Amino acid sequence: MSSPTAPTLTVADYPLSVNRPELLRTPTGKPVTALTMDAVVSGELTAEDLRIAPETLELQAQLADASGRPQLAANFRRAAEMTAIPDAEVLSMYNALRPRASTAAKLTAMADKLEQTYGAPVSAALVREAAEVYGRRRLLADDEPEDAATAATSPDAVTPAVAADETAADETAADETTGSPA
Amino acid sequence: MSGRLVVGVDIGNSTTEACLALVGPGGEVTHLGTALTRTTGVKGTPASTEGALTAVRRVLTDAGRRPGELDRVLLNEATPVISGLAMETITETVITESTMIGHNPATPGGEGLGVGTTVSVLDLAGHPGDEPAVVVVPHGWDFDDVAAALNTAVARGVPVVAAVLAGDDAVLVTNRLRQPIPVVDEVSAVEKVPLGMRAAVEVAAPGRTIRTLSNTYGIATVFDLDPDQTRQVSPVARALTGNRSAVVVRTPSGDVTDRRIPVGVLELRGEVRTVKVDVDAGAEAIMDALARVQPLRDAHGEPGTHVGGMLAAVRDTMADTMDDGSGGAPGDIAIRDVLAVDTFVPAEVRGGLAGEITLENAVGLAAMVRTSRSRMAAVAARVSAELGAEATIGGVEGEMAVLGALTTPGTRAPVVVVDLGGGSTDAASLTAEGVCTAVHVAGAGELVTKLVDAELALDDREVAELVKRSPLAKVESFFHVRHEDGTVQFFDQPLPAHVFARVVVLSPEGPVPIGTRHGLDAVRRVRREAKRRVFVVNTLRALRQVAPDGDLRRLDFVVLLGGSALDFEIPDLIADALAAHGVVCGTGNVLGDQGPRNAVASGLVAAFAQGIG
Amino acid sequence: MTAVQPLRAEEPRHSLRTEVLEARPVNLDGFVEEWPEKGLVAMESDFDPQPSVRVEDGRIVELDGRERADFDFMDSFIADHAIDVATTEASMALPSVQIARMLIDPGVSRSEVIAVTRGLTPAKVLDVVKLMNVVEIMQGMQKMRARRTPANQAHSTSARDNPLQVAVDAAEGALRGFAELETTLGVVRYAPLVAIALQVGGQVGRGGVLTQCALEEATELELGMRGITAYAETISIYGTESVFVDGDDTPWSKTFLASAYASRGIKMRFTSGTGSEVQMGNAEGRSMLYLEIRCILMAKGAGVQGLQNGSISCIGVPGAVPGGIRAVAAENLVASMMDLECASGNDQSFSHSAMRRTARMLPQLLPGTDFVCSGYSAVPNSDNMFAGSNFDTDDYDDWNTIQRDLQVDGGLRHVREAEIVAVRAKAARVLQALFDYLELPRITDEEVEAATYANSSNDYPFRDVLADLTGAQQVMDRGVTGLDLVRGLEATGFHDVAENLLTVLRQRVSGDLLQTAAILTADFTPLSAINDANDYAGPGTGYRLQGERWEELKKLRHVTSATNPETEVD
Amino acid sequence: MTTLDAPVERTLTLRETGPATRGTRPDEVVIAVSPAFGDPFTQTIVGVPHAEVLRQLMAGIEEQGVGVRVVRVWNTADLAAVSHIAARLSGSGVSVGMLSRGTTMIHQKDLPRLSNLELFPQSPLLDAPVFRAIGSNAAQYAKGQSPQPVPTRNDQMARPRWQAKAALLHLKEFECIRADAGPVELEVTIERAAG
Repeated sequence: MSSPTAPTLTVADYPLSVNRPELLRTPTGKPVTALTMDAVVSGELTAEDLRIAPETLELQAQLADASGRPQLAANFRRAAEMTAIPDAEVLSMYNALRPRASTAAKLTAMADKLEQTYGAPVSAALVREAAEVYGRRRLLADDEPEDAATAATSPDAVTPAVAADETAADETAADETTGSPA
Repeated sequence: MSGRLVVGVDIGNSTTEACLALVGPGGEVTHLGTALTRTTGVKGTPASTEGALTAVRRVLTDAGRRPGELDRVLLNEATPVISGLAMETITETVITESTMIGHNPATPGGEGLGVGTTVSVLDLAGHPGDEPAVVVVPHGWDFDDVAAALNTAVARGVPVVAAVLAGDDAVLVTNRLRQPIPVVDEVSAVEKVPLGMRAAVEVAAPGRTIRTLSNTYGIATVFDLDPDQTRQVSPVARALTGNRSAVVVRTPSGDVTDRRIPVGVLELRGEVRTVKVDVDAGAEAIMDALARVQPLRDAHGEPGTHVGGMLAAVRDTMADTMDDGSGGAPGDIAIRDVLAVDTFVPAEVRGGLAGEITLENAVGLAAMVRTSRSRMAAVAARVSAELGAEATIGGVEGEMAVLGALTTPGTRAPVVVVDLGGGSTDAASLTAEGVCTAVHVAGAGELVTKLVDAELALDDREVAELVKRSPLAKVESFFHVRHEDGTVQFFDQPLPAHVFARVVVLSPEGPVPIGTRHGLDAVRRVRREAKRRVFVVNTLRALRQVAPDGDLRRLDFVVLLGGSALDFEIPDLIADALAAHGVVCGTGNVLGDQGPRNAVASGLVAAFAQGIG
Repeated sequence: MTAVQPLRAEEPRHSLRTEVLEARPVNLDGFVEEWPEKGLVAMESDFDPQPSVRVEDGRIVELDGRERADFDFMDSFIADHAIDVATTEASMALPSVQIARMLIDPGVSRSEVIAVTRGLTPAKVLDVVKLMNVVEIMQGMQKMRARRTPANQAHSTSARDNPLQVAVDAAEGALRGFAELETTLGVVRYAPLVAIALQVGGQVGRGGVLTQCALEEATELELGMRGITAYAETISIYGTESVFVDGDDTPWSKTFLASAYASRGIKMRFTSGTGSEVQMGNAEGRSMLYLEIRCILMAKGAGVQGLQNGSISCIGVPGAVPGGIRAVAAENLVASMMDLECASGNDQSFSHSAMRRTARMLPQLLPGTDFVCSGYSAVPNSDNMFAGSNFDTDDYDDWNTIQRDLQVDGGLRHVREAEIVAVRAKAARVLQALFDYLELPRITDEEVEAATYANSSNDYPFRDVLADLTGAQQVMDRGVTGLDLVRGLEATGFHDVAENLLTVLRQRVSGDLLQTAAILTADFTPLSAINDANDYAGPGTGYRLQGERWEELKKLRHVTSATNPETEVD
Repeated sequence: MTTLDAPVERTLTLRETGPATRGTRPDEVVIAVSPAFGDPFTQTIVGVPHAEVLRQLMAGIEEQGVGVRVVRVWNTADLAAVSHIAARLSGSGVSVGMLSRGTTMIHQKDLPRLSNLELFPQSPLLDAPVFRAIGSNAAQYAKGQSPQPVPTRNDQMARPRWQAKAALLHLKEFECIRADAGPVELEVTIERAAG
């Protein structure tokens, strides 16, 4: 494991895979140099060994800071927190953040869980902020019944069908004369 | 632990199975697991080694063992068997001079019978007022204009008695006529309808079928035919039977013939005699001929015919497979069994004007070739080299299957097993005295798929395979289906839109729509008939060959094995047929938990243990 | 009634020249008049807001004329995440013309510009780029592009979702120079097989190529998590709140998703583009470019490293209004000004006119962008499941010639047929062996042969679709991962390909590809805006097409030899 | 000569007869048109007259022996919403919804609003025979039959030619929305143009 007081990196350390491989470990604690073909063939490696470790994301966040990209660094820090969350739960949390998918209480509970169960305060703050904005913009689950009949009187009713196709590969021609937007 | 770790490996036609066990010093067997993989190459040839290795490695991994711990790999003496399939259409319906339009448009118009002279709608204005007109309308005419033209003619005094349309407009036109007449539509080659000829158009009420034009004497009445002419039109009437609408035009030399297509001769060489039979004589004649020459030594098809080509191809494949590069003759490669099945294939009528479809007779043929030579020794050598454990030929397939089947709770010798496979159906019997006999007969799951595909005109082997494997249902709404047994199942979540109102196969991955206009009952009938004609017939054929004196009544227990024994209805179809002979029949449950799988592999282990004990 | 009446009114007589012009392909394109009130206008609209910002207590309380209480969620997100509160008032105080001049002034470095742009509001950014003509936009792009070395991205898809075609065309594309390969499906359930094919084919063509499969989020993320794909980009964002909501997302859900990808070590960029909001009827009366600028700032605020923009699938909308293609060039520039990687469009069928198609891409090709095309079709357009690209395989030689004519690097190169045939054959055999190893539906020798020499999906034998779909399901059920692919490649004797793929997977552990504009070179060195930062500072600086690379790009299919004019240079 | 040579011009009159109600006949299909259909727009994006569009849709339904009602949805120009509103008004639960530019959908009341039975998204590729086939299929669904889906066409070059015009038509149609008006029943009259 990299020590908690890892050196603060500078842009000269990038790429880490070339310049600082000794800092890189898998989530299972193996050094990156252990990821060899022999290890693959012998079955020593599992898919878990090919994931990124939270410590590595922190190193990359330092590089992003050092290159003047604070938002990118913040993204990496949220990501470091999220390495602990199982795949399926990550997806369900994402779905819960979609418009009108969750009540305020549900988002608050999700933020609490991020903070308490996963030790993810930065991500929790993002969820709390979403809950606040959704509340103001009427995008919480209670704000709008799903029922299509009432869609007739909602502002949502004057939206084109094309939006619905967004979930199929965004770039494929799903609507109208050509593709759905962007 | 002092036991010996052994693995039995059964290389079958389509799957390779392994059974891992610990055999104690006294021959007591502790089963550690089983595995299943796809057979690589033709069974019994060196190419099948890969699949065997995969199965062994898989069962070892699952049991947490390493190859180094293995004492022995036991392989079955697998005789290479290759089967081939062919389908020959043996009848053909030909319409000459456009005398008949026998297709069944979904929505004809009006009802009743109209008899008159054919006239193009373009010439209707000049049509004499005293002659009943059957109006023929080409492509591109709008329904409003057709109706207007007909109404105008009627107003002028022309007795318009019927119409024949190119487009799908019959109801639209009829709804706009002042006097209703029968109208047949969707006649794609309407320009070939002879004009100026006497013609009859008949449309029945919804849910009913025509009465006059499907009756020989009805046609004779309509056209004033003499007895000789009447004899000639009987195929016309037959072809129109069951239709809701029809058109018959009387032309000087028009005719409908239903002729047999010569598709070649099958030569069956038995131990004592050789018999030639025309394939177009049908399945019954072929199977009769086969019975006369039994046991079959070889079969040949007439060169240049489809059957000849099919049999030669099967033989060549085996020859290539058995060619070990030594330049030696590939042993005795002979067709050892043939199964012929009568079937019907929907085919477009030659000379038809509306893409008429008729069910033509066809014969489906499965042939099986075996060789006297096995190359299992080579497989064993390679398995041994790869795994670093001794590999031996532990027994003959049929005997091993019986031994494995006997691990089914409630069975004992004498017993007969029937292995329902993909290419062949195999039977083996073990008498109380320990004498074992085994036979292979041609035709199994793949032929069923082919019959389903052909008879439903799916032209999609994959859908046919699905139809074979799973029960059907009709999607009656987004929230419920009616199963083929009539029961209804409801769903909380709506079913996918693409299955709405369709007949579906309830595959493990969810409902799959069948691209056919047939109803659920028709699809089910085709499926069950195909299974009956292949598996029931073959089980009886195979059992007769192993039964004492060919008498099924002298069999006690029959255990069904193999992939097709997992089918949801084949075991029942067979059990029903055997019940008539007083035979107890059921699906095997190898080792008490493997179902009809893994019999040979388990049998190999059992045989090895008996050798020790 | 008088005598000779014409039977029908005669049409006015046309000149023969008009007839010739009418027959030109450009007249098959559609053009519309602007309608600024509804947002059907490229970038010059009286209905766009005026720039403004006000900071109180370290918080932006007014943005482009709107008070915080009235912020829609785009305003909120941009104010709280994208704009640098510390510098915004100073940056906003600079006259737009000064910022515009900084963009093209070789004496002002890229980082000096970024120091200003990080504090700009959407309306201010619009105000700046509105001052620039298309040549100035290109000058700006030349300096502001994040990565020094330009690159290109390809689509590799199949009208029949044939994995073999995807693999061999990916291999050929990689060999020709594409740094990234993207695929998508007609039948979505084919995705696992096609994604495997793209990954393996790409690594045969050139080790280190990055691949992605455009699908709905859950499947796309799952394939990425398993290491079957290497990056993702079809994460759409929109410039108005209503359209964003119609797309069933918000800036917060997309930001969360961005972190989810990073948490699995997967490179990712968002997608947006001019015209999407007006096409969906909810532009809220803003110009296309203004709304796109909001998207770009939202992406920056999310902390995603890059953006695919340049109108993308809505290119027909800006393409039909006056100045639309200038606006498209401007949106690419804005992405780069915001220090994001820019995959700059040119990836959708754009015009019937070859001249227009070419002119549309010059503002990206000439200055160079991080990916000149965010999807050059490496299959014939008839096989392009992204509904067709601006360029396809038919255009390879034209593209190479334009690179040579103008001495610019568009990321591709001419490759001799023998090499192409060899790499296609190898990719086909590798996929054949891998499918066998994974017990997936067999690829026959006949298919391998066809794939080696094929142009389009029509040149391949039909595959057993149902068996393929069953196989695809098994890939998901059995939990096949990138590691299994490596193992299979090694076991079937394709050690070099296995090694390539393992090296790409290993990159995930290092996270180097998560940094802005990262690609992998042929020797597997990550190249990003950190270690390959754009250092353009006027003539003679920055990326120059010269040396070995220039020699490579001098080659074409037919070049007469100077030594022996009776022969051609090989 | 056949009618192919000289397309007949027809006029379309759509008269509102009152609020649309839920049908009780199990053998009907409801066609719903969008706010600007017929007035102010008179043709699809590629110039198929609305009179002909409606005539062919209705003919396709009539040929199958199924009844038809036509309604106008006023408060939305979202195809899925238009179609789904119509499906809920339809006695059979099956509807055809269409926008003025020609984009068409077959819907069913039990489906989620954003799903459909068949969708014809590329309005520039829809001509009279396609509209006839759409009507025919909708009627067959209403009868509980399983029609083969109408083949959809695709043209990659529709984007450069039609995308912007589609957006323009869409915006214009939006201007005709009456947010507070419910769906209304229409009496359809299609007549040959004089002369």
